[in-house]
Amino acid sequence: MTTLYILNNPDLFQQCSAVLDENDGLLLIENAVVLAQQLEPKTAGFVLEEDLVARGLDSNGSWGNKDYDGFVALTLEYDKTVSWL
Amino acid sequence: MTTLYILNNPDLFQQCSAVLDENDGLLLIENAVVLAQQLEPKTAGFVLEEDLVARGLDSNGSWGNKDYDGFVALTLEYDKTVSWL
Amino acid sequence: MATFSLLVTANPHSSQGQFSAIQFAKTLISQGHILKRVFFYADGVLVASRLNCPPSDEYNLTKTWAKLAIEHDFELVACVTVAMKRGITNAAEAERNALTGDNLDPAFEISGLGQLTEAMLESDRLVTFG
Amino acid sequence: MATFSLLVTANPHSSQGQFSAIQFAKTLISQGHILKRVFFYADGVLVASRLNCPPSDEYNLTKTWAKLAIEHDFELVACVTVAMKRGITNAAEAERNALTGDNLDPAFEISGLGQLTEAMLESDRLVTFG
Amino acid sequence: MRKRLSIIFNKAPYGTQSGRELLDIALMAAAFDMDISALFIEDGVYQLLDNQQPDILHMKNHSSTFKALELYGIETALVSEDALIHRRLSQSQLLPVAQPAKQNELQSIIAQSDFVFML
Amino acid sequence: MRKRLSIIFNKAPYGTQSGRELLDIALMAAAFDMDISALFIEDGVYQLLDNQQPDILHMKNHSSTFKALELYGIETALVSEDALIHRRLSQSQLLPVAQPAKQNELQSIIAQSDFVFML
Repeated sequence: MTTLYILNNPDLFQQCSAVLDENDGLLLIENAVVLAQQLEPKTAGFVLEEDLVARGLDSNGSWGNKDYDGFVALTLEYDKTVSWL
Repeated sequence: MTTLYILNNPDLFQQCSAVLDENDGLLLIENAVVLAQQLEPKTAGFVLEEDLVARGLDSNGSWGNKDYDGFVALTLEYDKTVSWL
Repeated sequence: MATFSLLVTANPHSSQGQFSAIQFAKTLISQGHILKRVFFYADGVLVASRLNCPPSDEYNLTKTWAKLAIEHDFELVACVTVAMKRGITNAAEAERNALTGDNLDPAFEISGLGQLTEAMLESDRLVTFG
Repeated sequence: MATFSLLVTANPHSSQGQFSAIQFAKTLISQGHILKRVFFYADGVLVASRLNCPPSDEYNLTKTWAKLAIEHDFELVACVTVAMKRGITNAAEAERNALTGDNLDPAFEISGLGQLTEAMLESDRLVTFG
Repeated sequence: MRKRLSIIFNKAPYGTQSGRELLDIALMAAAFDMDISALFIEDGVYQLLDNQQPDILHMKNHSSTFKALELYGIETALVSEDALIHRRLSQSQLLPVAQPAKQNELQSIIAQSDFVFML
Repeated sequence: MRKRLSIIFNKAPYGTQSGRELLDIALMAAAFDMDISALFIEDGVYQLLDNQQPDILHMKNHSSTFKALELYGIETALVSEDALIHRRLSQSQLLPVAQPAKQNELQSIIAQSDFVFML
């Protein structure tokens, strides 16, 4: 089954990345959106647009921007979600 | 002035270490006591004994064990304390 | 059309998770999906207090959940064990535990962890906000 | 002999900081030092609710602070702004904000951030537990 | 078909309540006859240390519940070998309730799960 | 002698309330005529980004208060150069309220402080 990981804490990026399989996706939300300027995704990588805008940030382009409509759609495209806390 | 840094979150060890001066001390408490088995202190390093015992842990010997009496005494030996959060 | 339930463990007062959960809930409903239940656990239950009183120019998460749940007919359930520990209680639990007062917002109910398990089994997706 | 004050920002329900602060307070008192004030800020104010109801075989942090403060004559002060936001209120603030109920434990008082500043200026050491 | 649930422990005990509150979810789901795996990774491996004594700080010891996982119907309990090595811990220091597992075994369990919880 | 207080911001805004609640401490202490320094390090540098719009998520924008630091009597505001470089941020993306500072300048301010708060 494919998994969408949802990460909100930038300090846990390494931990979360360590369990990502190649067919899994990673969505950055809340304070973790700052990573979209600093790093490249290992697998399919997304970033929540509203959380970027709230902080005055842009993505670096290698993460796919998703708004909340896209966020809901992503949770249905993957078989399940894991919120990495 | 000398500073005693108090660290309770193991994820913030690198951050906290980056501001330590050579005359400063670092006391590991709560979940940060796990670091006393894994790392060497850069400057004077202490670990709270009750928090080790609570978790079934020992120090590796390069951190000075302090019980709560020693913790209170340390806060008076240094000019101030900074709880790194 | 899919059925969602949410597990919300985020502290409403010091983190963003409850804001995110509300936005996610509104969006899925606007897309025509169904929201069955929002289950509050850990610090998430703190949102169920009717005494929460943010400054008047700020978003009131408790009232926002309540309004949304009534409009769209979904359940707001706080786990009883972690709620009682955190000082969130209805009148019945207060009496049983000899507490002087209660603070559960009427839009929320207090129930057991079984309500989370049931939500898992009866929804197409369970999304956690912590 | 030194005078201490403590700043406690730790969530009493999901972290260890309040346990640590109590142990530190007991120890400094047992050494003959003076504890002037414990100031609760951020999620630390959640400990001031008299409705907190942990399982009966577990430590009740609210009652432990209350007992310690009465025995050793120090102040337990919760910051009013962050307390109201977090649903911690006394009867007077509840009435002023049209809230139906109150939950402040009588051993605690609600006051402004100035009480923290004063504690800083009038103590030899301020130690934070977050 | 029975639904599969994984619970991931990634934090040391007592500094946060997450271990204990996750355990309660696992026990409840077991009572609903789900197929449950408990996975201990990163600092979560410290949850399994033998000889915990949080009572000296007036905190409730929940580690005894880990000893009863099987009794509660939780048959899969895995601890990350990598996490143990990185923390210089040996299996002998832990409660004998979890099997050592490599990273790909842990990933495989997560991949096969219908639900995964962390806290 | 005036007491010196440093407030250290080390987290991005909105994901936690720490930035805002720290700011309230700084403003109160300024009213008591303390000598206050605001230090922005690690992800705390994001607190200073221009053009924040948290209102789209119904969160209160506290960044305007940073613009008024000097007005409130907080004369020292320093942002870590290392933190900006590591995050590929330039000074021009920030509100013009903090001076760039090297690690040893930040350490020196902390060393000279009577009190230091984080949250």
